[in-house]
Amino acid sequence: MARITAGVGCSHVPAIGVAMDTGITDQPYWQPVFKGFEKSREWIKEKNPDVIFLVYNDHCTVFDASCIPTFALGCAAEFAPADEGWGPRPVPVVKNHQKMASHIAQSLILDEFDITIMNEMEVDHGLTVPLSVMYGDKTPEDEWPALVIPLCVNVVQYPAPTGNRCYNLGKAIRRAVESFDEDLNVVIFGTGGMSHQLQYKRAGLINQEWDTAFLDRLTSDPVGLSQMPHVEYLREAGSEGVEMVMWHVMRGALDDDVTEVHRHYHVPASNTAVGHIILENKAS
Amino acid sequence: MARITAGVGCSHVPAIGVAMDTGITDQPYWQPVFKGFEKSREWIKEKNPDVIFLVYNDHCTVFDASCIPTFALGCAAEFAPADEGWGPRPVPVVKNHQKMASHIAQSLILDEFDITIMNEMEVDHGLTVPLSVMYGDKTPEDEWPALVIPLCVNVVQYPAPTGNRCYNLGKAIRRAVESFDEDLNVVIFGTGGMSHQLQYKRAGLINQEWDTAFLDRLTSDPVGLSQMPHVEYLREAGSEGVEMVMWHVMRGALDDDVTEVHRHYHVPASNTAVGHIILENKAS
Amino acid sequence: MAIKKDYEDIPGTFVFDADRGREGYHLNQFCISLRLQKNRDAFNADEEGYLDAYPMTPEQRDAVLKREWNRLLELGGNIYYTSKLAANDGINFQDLAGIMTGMGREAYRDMMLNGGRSPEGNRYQSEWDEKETD
Amino acid sequence: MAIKKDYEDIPGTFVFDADRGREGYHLNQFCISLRLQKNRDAFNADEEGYLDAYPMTPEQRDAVLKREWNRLLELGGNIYYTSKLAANDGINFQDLAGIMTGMGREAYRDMMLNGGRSPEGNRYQSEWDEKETD
Ligand SMILES: [Fe+3]
Ligand SMILES: [Fe+3]
Repeated sequence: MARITAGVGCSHVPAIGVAMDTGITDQPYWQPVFKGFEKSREWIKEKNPDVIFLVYNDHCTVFDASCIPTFALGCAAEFAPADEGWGPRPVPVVKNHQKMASHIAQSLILDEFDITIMNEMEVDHGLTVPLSVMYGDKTPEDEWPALVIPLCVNVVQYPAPTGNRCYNLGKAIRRAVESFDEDLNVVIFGTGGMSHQLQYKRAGLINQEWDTAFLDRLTSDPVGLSQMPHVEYLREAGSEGVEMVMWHVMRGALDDDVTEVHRHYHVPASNTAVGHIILENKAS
Repeated sequence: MARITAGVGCSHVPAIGVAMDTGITDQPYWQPVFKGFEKSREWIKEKNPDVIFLVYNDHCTVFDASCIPTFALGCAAEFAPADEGWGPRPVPVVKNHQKMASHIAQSLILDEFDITIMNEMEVDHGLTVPLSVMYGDKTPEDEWPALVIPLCVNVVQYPAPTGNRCYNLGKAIRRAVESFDEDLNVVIFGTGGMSHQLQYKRAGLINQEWDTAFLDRLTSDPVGLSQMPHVEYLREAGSEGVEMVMWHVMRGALDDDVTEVHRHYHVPASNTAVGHIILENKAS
Repeated sequence: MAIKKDYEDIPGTFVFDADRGREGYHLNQFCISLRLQKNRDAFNADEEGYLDAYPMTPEQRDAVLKREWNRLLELGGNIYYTSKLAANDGINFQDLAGIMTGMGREAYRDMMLNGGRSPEGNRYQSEWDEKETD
Repeated sequence: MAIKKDYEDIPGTFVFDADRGREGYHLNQFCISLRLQKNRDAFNADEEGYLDAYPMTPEQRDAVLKREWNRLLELGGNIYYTSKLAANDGINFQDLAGIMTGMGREAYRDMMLNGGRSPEGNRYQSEWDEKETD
């Protein structure tokens, strides 16, 4: 039986990818950002997941405004890094566990989540940056050490799915994973955030107090946290801070009781507060 | 306030469209098919809905296998008839109530239905044939008498959404319609079916007894009917009979108590049993 | 797989699930491309050349070229896709069913006019197996 | 509309809802087309000609040609789309924010290095209105 053993929350700031791709991670600006991922890289090497279920959002790269799925599950054999306007990131193609992905799709739909199945898809920084920060530098000739099942969530066109829906989707993903017969160690990633606003006159908003409370409540009060209305994200964490709803998918897929094994928080990376957490199921 | 006043269940057999488009509806083969819609045409002229919320499925025409949404809501300004392999049907372009459509999309997502928003979309016979049978012959120069909000449901790639999910979606659509401020008379269509199998060695399966019970239970036992598992549709009503799940969306959007004001059932149209029902809310 | 395929004992029927969808992906994408006139023209002018753009298996390609309609379904095709190839050849859904059932166009049409294929004896594979050994 | 826009009193912010999405549709579709090199090349060779393919309003078109980044948002653009136009011009997200806030590149970067824009006084439009009348 496959099982989800841990969850990773992680910002996916594109500038972090650019810093890695251009080799400037030891500059004073970037050094503290990457310092906080040193322990994470050891942890994931140790944990060595077979499959990463990666919840992210596309940033109007692969999905244009003609078709906007709320939840799009990647069922293709592989996912190439997309050109986001300055050429594709020089990282490996992402390989899927295709059979498990379509098992999860079937299970989720029968479990009354109205998934869109993607049999062809490229992926943007929302998916590749978390892999880069966790696994370190990889060239297009390398392979990512884990297979990746991508779940792309709409958080650009209002409304994103509610936190409650995301949390319950996490629970349904867990049921789907646990009903897959292969013996696989699965880690789930929730990505995006933390507080940031990229647009207009309020750009640059950072709310460290709010971010810290969010990270705390992932362990102490995940259900309560998932009830937060959209307007609070928008007002308190910036218009792009609503990406944080994706972390509830990750949290919902874990046990009620988890152990926080690592946390990292730093301001700034570009316009953004970088946040990162690793949660393990107590039984694992 | 907008309100849903009635529901129409209706087969959408492509051959019915071809018969109308080629002017052979008075041939002995087709005459009984169209005879049963005479009362329906009077009814809809009388009812004169402002908006039709039309639940249908695409038949691998507009959606290919690369992207398969479970529920895709049409939010574009208009929807052109698609070329399905023999040229587009010579019928009017379908016009949307775009503002109401996007209101419904927002409402459904906040109500935890994971809709895919379509801002560009063509439509196949699944949508245009029910309009043709209800409104009669129309040329591309005419206009459909009502605006149409299309909801496209995946019933081709297994699994379709459950009957229960469809029924509850109907209830959520009703809530969305009733929270739209404009004073509009809305009729909801559920299309597809009845029993039919288009494929392989069991093609031609027709189950009149099952179809009749389905039509009966729409009035007498809609909730029980919505609990039917997929395998019963597939086994009893043919592999393409699973389209009938879309009728539950229509039924869920109506009052618990409805009056059956018209029914029509005929075998065959091409490979298919033609079924049709009109249900009115008692209060309307 | 832990999701039981409770539909596999229906005779003469393929349920187009994820496993079939994966197997038939490029075949089906080829078929749907024929919904546009410019693609139908290109395919009809040079079938082999047109098919080169779709990385299907040799068996699938062969079944396309030979118009083996049942074989296309056995190899992961879905009827809504393969019917686009049939439409290109001027074959409608009813005549395609006449071919796939092995009954032929007239006999199939007559069956439909007489109420269609009864569900009696056509619900379970075991019912078909019995018939064959009769 | 009966869905209350409870987010409209956030200052200096556009929430990209259905109304904005409708208004900005062709503008945003133009912007996303620039994610591909061949489209960037075509646009850079002939901006006016390239824009003719996108039926946006004259105001939107003008704002594109003049690179009026805030105006693009006011006219229904979304930052993830307009950032594709900025990327084409060699402007990254941070420098774009420096322009949109009116602070300029250096002052904006310094604000971020000092912990970013505080939520204090930046949660409600009324707080900004007060500041202006001070
Ligand atoms: Fe993001
Ligand atoms: Fe159909």
